[in-house]
Amino acid sequence: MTMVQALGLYNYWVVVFLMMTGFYIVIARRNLIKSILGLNIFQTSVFLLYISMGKIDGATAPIVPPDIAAAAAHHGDHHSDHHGHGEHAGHGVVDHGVDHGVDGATEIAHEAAHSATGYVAMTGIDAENIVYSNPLPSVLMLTAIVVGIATTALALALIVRVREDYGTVEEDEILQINQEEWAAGRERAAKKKKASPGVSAR
Amino acid sequence: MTDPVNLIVLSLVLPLVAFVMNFVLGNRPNARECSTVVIATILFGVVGLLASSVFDGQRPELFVSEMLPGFSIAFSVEPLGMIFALVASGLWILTTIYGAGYMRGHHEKHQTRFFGCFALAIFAAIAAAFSSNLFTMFVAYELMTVSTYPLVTHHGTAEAKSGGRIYLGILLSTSIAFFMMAIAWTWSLCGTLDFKQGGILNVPYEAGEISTLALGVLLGLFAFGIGKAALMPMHRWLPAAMVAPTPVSALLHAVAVVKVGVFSLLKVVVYIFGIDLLQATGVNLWLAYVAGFTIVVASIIAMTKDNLKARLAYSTIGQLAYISLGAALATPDSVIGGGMHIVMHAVGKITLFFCAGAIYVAAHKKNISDMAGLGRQMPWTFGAFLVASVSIIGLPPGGGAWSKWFLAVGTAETHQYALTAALMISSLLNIAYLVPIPIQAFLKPRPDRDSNHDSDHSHDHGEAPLACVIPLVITATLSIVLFFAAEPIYQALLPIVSE
Amino acid sequence: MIEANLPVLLIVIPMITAPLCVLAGRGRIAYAMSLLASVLVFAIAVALVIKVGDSGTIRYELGGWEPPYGIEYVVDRLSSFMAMFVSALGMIVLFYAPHSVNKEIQPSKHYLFYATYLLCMTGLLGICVTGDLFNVFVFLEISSLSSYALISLGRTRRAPLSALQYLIVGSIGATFILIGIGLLYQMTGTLNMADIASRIDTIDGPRTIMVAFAFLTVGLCVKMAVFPLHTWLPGAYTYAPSVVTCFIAATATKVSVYAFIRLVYGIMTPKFAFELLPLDSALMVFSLIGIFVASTAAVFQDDVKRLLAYSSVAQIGYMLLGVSMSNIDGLTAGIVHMFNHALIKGGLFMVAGCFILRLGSSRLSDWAGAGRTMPWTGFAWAIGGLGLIGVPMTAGFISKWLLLTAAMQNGWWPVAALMLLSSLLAVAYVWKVVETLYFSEPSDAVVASTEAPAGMLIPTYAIIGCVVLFGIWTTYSAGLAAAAAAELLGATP
Amino acid sequence: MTAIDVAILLFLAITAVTIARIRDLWAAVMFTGIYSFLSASWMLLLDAPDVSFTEAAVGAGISTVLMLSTLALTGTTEKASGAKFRPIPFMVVVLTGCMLIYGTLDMPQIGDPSDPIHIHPSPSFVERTQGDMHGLPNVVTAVLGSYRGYDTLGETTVVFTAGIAVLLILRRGKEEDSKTGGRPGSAAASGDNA
Repeated sequence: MTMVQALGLYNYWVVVFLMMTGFYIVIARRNLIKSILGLNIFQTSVFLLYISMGKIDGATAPIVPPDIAAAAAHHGDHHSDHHGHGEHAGHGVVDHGVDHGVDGATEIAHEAAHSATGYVAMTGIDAENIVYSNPLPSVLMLTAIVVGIATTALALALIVRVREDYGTVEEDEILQINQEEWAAGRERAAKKKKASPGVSAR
Repeated sequence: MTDPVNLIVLSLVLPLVAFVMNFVLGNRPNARECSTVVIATILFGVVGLLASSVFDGQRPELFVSEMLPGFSIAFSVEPLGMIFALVASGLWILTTIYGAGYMRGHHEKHQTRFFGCFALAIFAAIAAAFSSNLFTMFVAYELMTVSTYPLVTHHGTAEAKSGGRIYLGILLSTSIAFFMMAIAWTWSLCGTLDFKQGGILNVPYEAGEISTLALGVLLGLFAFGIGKAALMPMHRWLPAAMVAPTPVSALLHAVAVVKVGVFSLLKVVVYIFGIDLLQATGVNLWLAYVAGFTIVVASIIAMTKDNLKARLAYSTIGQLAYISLGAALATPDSVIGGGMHIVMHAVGKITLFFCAGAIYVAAHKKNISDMAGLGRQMPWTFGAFLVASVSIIGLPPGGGAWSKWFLAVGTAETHQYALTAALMISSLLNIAYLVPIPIQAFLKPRPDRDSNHDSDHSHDHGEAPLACVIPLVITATLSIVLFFAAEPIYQALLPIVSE
Repeated sequence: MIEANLPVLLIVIPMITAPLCVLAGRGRIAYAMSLLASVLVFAIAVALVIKVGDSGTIRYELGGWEPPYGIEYVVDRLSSFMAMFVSALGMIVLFYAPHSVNKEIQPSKHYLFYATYLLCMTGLLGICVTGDLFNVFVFLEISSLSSYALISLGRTRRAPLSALQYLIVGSIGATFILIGIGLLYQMTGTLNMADIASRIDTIDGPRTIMVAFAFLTVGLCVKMAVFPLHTWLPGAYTYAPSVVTCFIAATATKVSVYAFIRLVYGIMTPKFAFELLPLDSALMVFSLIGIFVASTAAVFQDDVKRLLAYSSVAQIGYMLLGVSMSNIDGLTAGIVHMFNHALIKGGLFMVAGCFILRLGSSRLSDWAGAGRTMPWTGFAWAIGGLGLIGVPMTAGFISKWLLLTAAMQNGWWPVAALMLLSSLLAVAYVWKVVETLYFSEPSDAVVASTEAPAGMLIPTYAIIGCVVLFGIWTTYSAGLAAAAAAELLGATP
Repeated sequence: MTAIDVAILLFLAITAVTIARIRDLWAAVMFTGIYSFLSASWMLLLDAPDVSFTEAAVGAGISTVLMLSTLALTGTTEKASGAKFRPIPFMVVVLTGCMLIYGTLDMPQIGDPSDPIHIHPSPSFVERTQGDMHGLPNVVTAVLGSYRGYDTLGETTVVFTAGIAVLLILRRGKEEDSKTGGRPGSAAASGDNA
């Protein structure tokens, strides 16, 4: 493995470290709230894993400048049948001049560049060569974030319940209480059996 | 209607009808038991009709369904199964009559459940008898185990519970761990489980897919997996099951359950291994010695038992081992001897159990040492006992003489003289543990029982109820008749060992 | 119109009915609505089974967006079979529910309870029919969150605790699954299962895909409660309300097994999964250890629900054994066992629910002699127990038999032998209960108890009857399973 | 890799480790909020503004509020034994981590436009939305609402489920109230916010 390759993966390794720290907190901590915190860290780190996949060097967020978008929409109304037969490398890259006349996307960009000259002039962005990062990881993670907070809310509600019932959120203490309860139950059952056989344990 | 295939259907359906009728007529005991007796009689007639065509050389087949791809529930009748079915259905009639007398004389509870399970067990026996492949046989075998469990634990006491636990534990464990394994192994070797004249395992053996040693292991899996054959050390369930009411012991532990075991073993030897294959490889001999060992040891243990039913139980273990020995020797004569012994022992042993029950109902005696002098009050019962003992021991004019003769011939043919000796010794032991019982009942005076305040009315009892005595007299007579009627049985069984 | 949209209706009906139940705000109305929804869903599932059997796999593009852009539902033989039995059990348990729910859950919560129940069903059914990997995650979370909530409703304070423990373990599992999905997505650029399957071989990055597979497997194993990741299950099953235990025990773990089957046979090829990664032998070892450990643990339990829970852990092992054989026979056995075990375990938990309703306890010592005062319930236990042991004429026998012969065909001698030995443990723990029911002296409470209400007994017997029915007649259990297995293996040779 | 990347990642790592070691739960919750903010910032750098804002609002905002209200009910310090080093979980984590690192070895380089996810499906979502969405500029919104709309429906269902679940868990019936003397009010209210 070359240095360059290693550099190309560094962020994943950091993310792995973060994930594992979160994972460790979940499984090693005996305090229930701490476990949930760990779960949060774990999940947030997974979000980072996804998001860093979507990044393209030198690209921008997948938000098409409004002018270009409007132009594309106009174009798309007429040429929607063009979609689906473009086959070229570098998606997310609106790559001018690869397949003139065949690729719908190129046409869009072309046309957009025409109609949005004002925008280009204003911002200095070369509309024909805007590179967008991949939007799909973002979409997935938006869902996952909401799922994560739902889980957290549910977990916290349960913790409140457990705290009311047991008076503690430390797992060791809870287990001890359960153990004592179990032992007491057994003793009671045994005593009852001795005292009056055939009487219900309830 | 007399088409053999229809007869198979009928003989399978009739016990189920009896099962249902039991619950329908549960509130009216007289009607309930009458219906069972009537159905049992019809069943015997049907099986008899079927037998006449089977002994003429027909092999009717009935395909029910393919339960799983490659594994079907199917029936085909061959002589060995035919004879077993005849015995089971015939004795069912007598046992029902006897059972009605016994259960009422004893004021047992849950009689409906009792007779219901009984019918189910008979169904399983018939299904096993007619099964045309190992899969069907296994299903019937397990159904038998499960349906007889409520019978064994009928009394619902702690004793019944532990007896039932041993019963179910050993029978289910052996069948699941060994029998099922053996069947699956056979299937993976042969690709079929159908019983075939001459066996099916010779094909993979000749193709080199199974070594001689492995063949021996497979035989062992079958022999011990069929726990109902009660080969030592898988015999413990049989004495444990004696907590059941006596009619159960009589039918199930002299006829249906144990005979399903040895019958299955015989069928596996004849139709799965094939006696030629066993003769050629010699892997069967160790099993013959296990059987021989069981015969002698069980007889010795029987002598030490004072409880009559326990003694009969160990006697049964020994007698079953005769049949297993017949299977294990795998010569034509020994297999026929084994097949005949199914009949002879069934008739003889059921008589003995009937007697034990009758004594218990009439005199409330379980232990042999208390039975001295009872013969004068119960002459029929003890007379029958003596006659049946003669047959079990294998003395003329009891039917057992023939089957033992063929088994002895089998041992001689294979030059296993040690086993011949084992047969002889066990016959002597049989005399020693069976004959003294009726002898002391007739000849010894009743002991003085001044200390026992119930002695007054215990002197007054006579025979057991008629419903108990008639069946046992019939079966005792049968065991004599069979001595003179052995030839048809021999002729009927001959086709299974000749190509 | 309706016919074309069946796959999505399967999910949408319970999903929409749940908020309606909440809006209704009354237990009775919510119950009626959820019952109606579950019957409809079952009818749809049956229609789907028939349709798939007639005309092959149904692909349904949600919103009209073609995959891999949009999400796709794929209903093939296996998923329609799964959807059918999940919805069937969901429906029958719902028929069974009212008496038990009235006793165990406060009336003010009933409408929320039924809404959550429907949501759980939505999630499980969603996993069965979706063809999109990320969608699986979303549905998995729906079913998981709702089951945490349902479990926490048990009467003792252990219930919320068990739910919380399940939540923590379950969320770790879900996060593992999310990581696995992410890695697969990264290597293939798509989330559609069929698309991933078609692109996965062209990628030269076996290490990443292997790790993705491993993470998905571990995550699913948590959900399946495979030994040693089963720790959440006994507590959850024991302390949940009876009705919840019936439903979850019968369906949830099986749906996870289904997801695993999809993963191995639909996304990865068994060749990749099992030859490159020695996962089959690892699964086999864990399955076998799990079978023995869990069965042994079951023998020593006094609480019947806990006993059954340990038995479930063991039974999952049998299913995985079948799945890891990676041939048609083994896979068929695994699928059939899912179905049969769902029936058996669902039935037994329903029986346990009947006893708990009348005796107020799930401890075996409190059930002593109850077989005499509650004969029908006791008899149902006996039959279901025989099914669990695998006695012929019950469904359990069919799956055991198929598994055994498949193992033999594979030449897995020791596995076959160990499998049979382990089922002896089942005899021990089932019969322990039977003996207590019939041979122990009844206590006063037991003597005073009466037979369970017909409203519970009838659904229980419907299931127990199926245990016997599918032990004799296997066209629609083993037959469908075999067709599904053949389709799975045929699609990815 | 820019300096700011390095700085954020470093801070993330430090925050995570601090959370693992700290025993004061108030502080841990605050650090979790910081962790979310840092992640959000990094997401912004990774061209994911939508996720970034959501994470900041949900992870650092709602989640922290929920945590704090829970803490108000349950107490704020972890037991001393809780924070000590545990070898078995550590081994599990190291093993899992090593496996993940091993898995990264075949991964495409970060930011490489020829990664599988950037070349498949073709045309990309960005291009497709141009035509399909009639001028909706934000591609993420477009995908969320249309192509993967059913995930979003599922997500809504998850939130709904959690809402009902919190109600189920925290609402006390009359009989239960008298038994345990629970305090449903504050916690239920905070739970409903989710």
